[in-house]
Amino acid sequence: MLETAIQTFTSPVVLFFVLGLLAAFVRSDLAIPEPIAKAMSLYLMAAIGLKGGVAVSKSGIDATVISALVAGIVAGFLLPFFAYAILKTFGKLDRINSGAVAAHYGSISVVTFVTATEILTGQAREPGGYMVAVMAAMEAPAILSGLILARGAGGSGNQSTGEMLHEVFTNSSIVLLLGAFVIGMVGGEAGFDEVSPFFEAGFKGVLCIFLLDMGLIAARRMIDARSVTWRLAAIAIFLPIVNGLAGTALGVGIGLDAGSSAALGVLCASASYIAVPAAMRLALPEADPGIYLTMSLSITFPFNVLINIGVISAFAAFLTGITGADGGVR
Amino acid sequence: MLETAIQTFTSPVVLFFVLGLLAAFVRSDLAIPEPIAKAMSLYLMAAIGLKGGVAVSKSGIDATVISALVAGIVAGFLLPFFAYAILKTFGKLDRINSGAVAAHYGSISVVTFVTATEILTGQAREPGGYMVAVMAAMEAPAILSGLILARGAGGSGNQSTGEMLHEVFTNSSIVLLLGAFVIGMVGGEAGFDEVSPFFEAGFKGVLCIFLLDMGLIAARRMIDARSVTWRLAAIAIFLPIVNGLAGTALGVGIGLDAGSSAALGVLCASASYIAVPAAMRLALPEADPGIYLTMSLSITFPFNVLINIGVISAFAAFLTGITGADGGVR
Amino acid sequence: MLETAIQTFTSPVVLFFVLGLLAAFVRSDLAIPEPIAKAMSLYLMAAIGLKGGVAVSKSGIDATVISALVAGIVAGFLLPFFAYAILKTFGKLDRINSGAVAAHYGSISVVTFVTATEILTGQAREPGGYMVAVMAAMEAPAILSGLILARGAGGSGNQSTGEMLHEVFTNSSIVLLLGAFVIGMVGGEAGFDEVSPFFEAGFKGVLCIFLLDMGLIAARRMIDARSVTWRLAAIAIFLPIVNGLAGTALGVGIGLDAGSSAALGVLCASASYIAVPAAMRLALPEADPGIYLTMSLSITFPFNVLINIGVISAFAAFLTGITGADGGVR
Amino acid sequence: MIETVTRKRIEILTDKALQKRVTDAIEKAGIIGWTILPVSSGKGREGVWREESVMGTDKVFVLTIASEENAQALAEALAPMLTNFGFLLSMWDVQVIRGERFT
Amino acid sequence: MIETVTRKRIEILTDKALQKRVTDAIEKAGIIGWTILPVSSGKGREGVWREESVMGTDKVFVLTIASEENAQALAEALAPMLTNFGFLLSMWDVQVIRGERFT
Amino acid sequence: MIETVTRKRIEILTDKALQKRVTDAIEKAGIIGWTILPVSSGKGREGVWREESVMGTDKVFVLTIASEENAQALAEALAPMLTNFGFLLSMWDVQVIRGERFT
Ligand SMILES: Nc1ncnc2c1ncn2[C@@H]1O[C@H](COP(=O)(O)O)[C@@H](O)[C@H]1O
Ligand SMILES: Nc1ncnc2c1ncn2[C@@H]1O[C@H](COP(=O)(O)O)[C@@H](O)[C@H]1O
Ligand SMILES: Nc1ncnc2c1ncn2[C@@H]1O[C@H](COP(=O)(O)O)[C@@H](O)[C@H]1O
Ligand code: NA
Ligand code: NA
Ligand code: NA
Repeated sequence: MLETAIQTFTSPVVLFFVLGLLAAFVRSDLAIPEPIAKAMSLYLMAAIGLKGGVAVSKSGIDATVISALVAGIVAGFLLPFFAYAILKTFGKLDRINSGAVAAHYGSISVVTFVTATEILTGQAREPGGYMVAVMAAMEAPAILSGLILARGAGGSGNQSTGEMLHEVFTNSSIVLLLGAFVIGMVGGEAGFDEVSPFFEAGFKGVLCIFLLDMGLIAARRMIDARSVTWRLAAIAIFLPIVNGLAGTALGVGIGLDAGSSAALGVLCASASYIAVPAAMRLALPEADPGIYLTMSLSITFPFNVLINIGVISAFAAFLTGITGADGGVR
Repeated sequence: MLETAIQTFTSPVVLFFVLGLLAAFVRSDLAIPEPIAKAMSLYLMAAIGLKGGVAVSKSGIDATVISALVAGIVAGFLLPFFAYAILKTFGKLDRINSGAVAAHYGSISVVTFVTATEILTGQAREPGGYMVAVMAAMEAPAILSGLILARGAGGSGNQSTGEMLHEVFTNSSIVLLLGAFVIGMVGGEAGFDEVSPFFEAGFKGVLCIFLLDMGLIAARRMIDARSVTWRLAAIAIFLPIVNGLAGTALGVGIGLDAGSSAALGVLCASASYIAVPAAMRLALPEADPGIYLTMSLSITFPFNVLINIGVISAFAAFLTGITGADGGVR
Repeated sequence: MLETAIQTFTSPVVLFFVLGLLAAFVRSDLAIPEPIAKAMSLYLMAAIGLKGGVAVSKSGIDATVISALVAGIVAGFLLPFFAYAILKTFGKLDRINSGAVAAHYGSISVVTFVTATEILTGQAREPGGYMVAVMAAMEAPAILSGLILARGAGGSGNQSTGEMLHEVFTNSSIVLLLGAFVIGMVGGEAGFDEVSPFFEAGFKGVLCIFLLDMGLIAARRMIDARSVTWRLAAIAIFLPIVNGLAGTALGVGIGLDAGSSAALGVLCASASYIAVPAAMRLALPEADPGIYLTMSLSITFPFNVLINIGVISAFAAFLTGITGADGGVR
Repeated sequence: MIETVTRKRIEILTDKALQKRVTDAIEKAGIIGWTILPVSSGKGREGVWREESVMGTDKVFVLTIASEENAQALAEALAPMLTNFGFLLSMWDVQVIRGERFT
Repeated sequence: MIETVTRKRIEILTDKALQKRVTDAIEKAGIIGWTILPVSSGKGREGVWREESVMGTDKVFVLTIASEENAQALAEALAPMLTNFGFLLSMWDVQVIRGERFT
Repeated sequence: MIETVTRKRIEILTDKALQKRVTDAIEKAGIIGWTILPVSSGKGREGVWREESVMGTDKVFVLTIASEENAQALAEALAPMLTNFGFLLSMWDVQVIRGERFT
């Protein structure tokens, strides 16, 4: 654990995130221009999609991939129900806000996943390339369950279900992630080689600057936060722990290797702050972004990056050690 | 041909363009931030200029280069007259709009040229580095003939000829392309080595994202199009075919190799959507961008990228095979 | 000297700067989008900080480093007093503007430093990595002395000293430069390797485009300049010469090698146009940016890049040749 | 002297995500045109917001010039959204040239 | 209480490419200052446009504050362009402090 | 018909670096909200400026809607800065819905 922590806290990616947090806390005027932040998030989606697609084009789609996909989709769909129950009772949130927050926790954070991949790879536990497909598949289901929860079965929303489904599946991050995945599959290794100096060599550096920005934004949001009570803050720590451990166990249970199990755990633990907030602004404009963004971005995201990924990784190693899925070689 | 088509449609560059088209057609909100799109176009200009300059610094300027330059300039100047005649008669456009559209078809599209270079290189028919100089030389002449056509000999325009020439030659893309070309020539291989990780290694990746954006913009413009009749749409397909074949034949005729002849063909086939629209907004503000941009960007550009480059390449191979310019080795 | 000049004027970095100047003088509409320019300046800060930190993590902090740091801080604090005296007497500026301009000349220009590093490295006189720390340490002291000079001992300013110090030390460029420096030290070579394709390989190319932009801005500012008299223009040439030679001699005096002495000279010679103007807008809003930005960016910066760096480098070589600090090997 | 007529200018601050709902309402009110301006940050009863396009918290300014009558219709149509969605709406009289363009 | 005077505020939507023609007209009308604001998209009789700086279809908002008299002169000067180039112009009275700055 | 009330709209052009001083003044004048719009360039008595965020010469538009009384207080508070710092301030009456939001 200590070793993991040291590894985490000497990684430039994590250090830039911490720099962002600190800069905002000392009230520096450091800021990444808006269009650059947006472009970096698109770049990260495209790069991760391509990489996953190339990996799957090499490995093919086998039973493991299918079961990982199914596990991810089911988890994505069900996790919001668990989150919703806690948010409404312990968290004392109303129905609409509970549903909106629940959708965020059921869905995933691409950047958390990417950071985890970096850290896991550094520990010689690189997740399978197909986990990118699992990630993409987990973006949307939680939005659906969140909306069901927020609006009730009746669906008194001001948007038809058709419109809503359209919004969810044409959301820019989902389209780009899946599109790049398909391009990676079609182009394969040969196609990827041509563009890899841009999409692969530059990846970690862009991730550094993006996390610098996320650190700035997360901390500023924390400073301005009004609507987040201590109960909600506690939930924003509790959910990633429980979901992370459950997801990891699920991964090991369906026979994934340690790295991929940890990645599934991280996906369950992470809360969306790109795709889902955008969808919520449209589908549930009455919900308060001050709640769901502060919880997912300012609390859960730093907690995952700084602590929880390490915990999940250790747990995956522990579980696969027990079950022997890792071949006992550790 | 089939092989060429497969090669085209597994190239990430082309696939990202198709992704952009599809995303816009399913009405996704995917969008590249404006300043990024602009920056990518500047980057592509600078990179292509540098590369061409370095190539010419190595090869020197010989009779082939001179004749290619002259051929390009003459073609650029004359093609608009042909286009204008068709646009006014078959296309039923008024004089001002015919002149404006004709200017676009006489000038060139840097991105089409670059995409063609990628595809031709993939087919072991890389065009000579001096073709970049030819491209730069072809940007402006068509603007002049387009304006002559639009305003008539009298020149009832609201801008003096001096002002207009100034606009044309200080247009940002021309300045950057030529400037980078000169820098490449002055700095030579040694100077270029220092900056090549940025300008060369990143090139294809940036091109992918730029084409993603062009796909989005082209398709959105197509969806909103009002002013483009079926006659104009037909012209937007017809001109690149005829100009492309004519340009290729011209290239072979003046003794260029297959790759360079194909490149000249592509330059003639392509229609500007960066430099010329900007010049037209100033020089012919009465002309309708809804016509010239939709034709050049939404119809001719995709047609060239997806189909016509392959056709032109095959035609160049065929012609040089006949004339023996390719040494018969195919 | 001639050789140096040729080397300078065939470097793509310098040539892009010249292209920017020329493009603005012929009144081209070439422009780098604002958010891109800002992002490039942040990138350069982060990259240079990282690089310096890694260098220091390898070399450690010894007596040379400490004395260079002290020399830099003292110079940064004292240079404005010299500049102020000339600006008030010969330059005929009022107190507030004299103080504001003096602060710029005491502080440093990151981009001038970086360009000098490129040129010096090309001459096999690479400055020590710790010079980045010296540079960071020299950003702020001059702001303090400039404010003291502008406001007098009484401090009739509309901002408390506490607020002002806060502004200075949380200034985005200082935070990013120092933050990246620390990350470089903590992460060391291993951490840097992961991100070096982004921060190192891309560096020179980004510097080219950034200097293109600086050329454009410097020349446009020059064209619009109203408030800069010939006296001020003369000072904007005189100060970098004197400060540059003095700084170089100081470097040699405290025992630095030729490259590092030249770098110290360049730091003294350079005038800030990123951190200090931002601080002045806040602390001395009555001062005229038309004066201090035109002097530092439009006159001193081009003078340093095109001429003075070469002069300083030759002077450092000459001095170390005399004192034998360079081991006599030249 | 050039002839001017009086029209109503309406400006609405809204979430970028909801921009289409506002412009749809404009078109439904019989108004031909609108223009979108970017905004960077703000503060209201619910605290500070900043343009963060990654998270979709960006807002836009929608500006439209209309006849008195259509402007009233638009205000009526938007009123319910104002209360729930944190919009900002203000309107005033302006003079325009070629008033026939502004229905 | 601070003294305010009434001036005319004029806002013109124009193509970025034609911005200089508008600001030249402002200066020719004897008005000292102007300010440019970015715009992102819009819809008019000729359909939708979006800011696309690569193709040069971007527009800008030019805003100027002037005396009644100079404002009229400006409106007259711009009127012919309005008809051909798809400009948008509106103006109204505003109060300003230190009115001597606004000629 | 929907009920509207009259409020004062104030717009201030200021340096981005000084934005916080303006918004602090707004809040001190008892006004709840404000909105920031970007600006790209301009010309005044001191010549042309352009948005150059690297050098910090960028400006912003601050817009606030307030009661007549608070608007006057704000104008008084900003007047001294106007003279020194090259601000631009104009204000006029607008109609708003749900006027209780605008103190
Ligand atoms: N009085 C006001 N003047 C200008 N803008 C305002 C005002 N009140 C609110 N806003 C803007 O409207 C947004 C939403 O307001 P609210 O719903 O009160 O939080 C704020 O974040 C501001 O950008
Ligand atoms: N009534 C209106 N209100 C606001 N903006 C308008 C209006 N009419 C036109 N515009 C703007 O002016 C541009 C040109 O209008 P048009 O010439 O009618 O196509 C449009 O694209 C809009 O951005
Ligand atoms: N009459 C005006 N109309 C619109 N904007 C103005 C006017 N006068 C000044 N400005 C803006 O205010 C800034 C500062 O003005 P000044 O202090 O006169 O240089 C200018 O650069 C313009 O952006
Ligand atoms: Na999750
Ligand atoms: Na052509
Ligand atoms: Na200095």
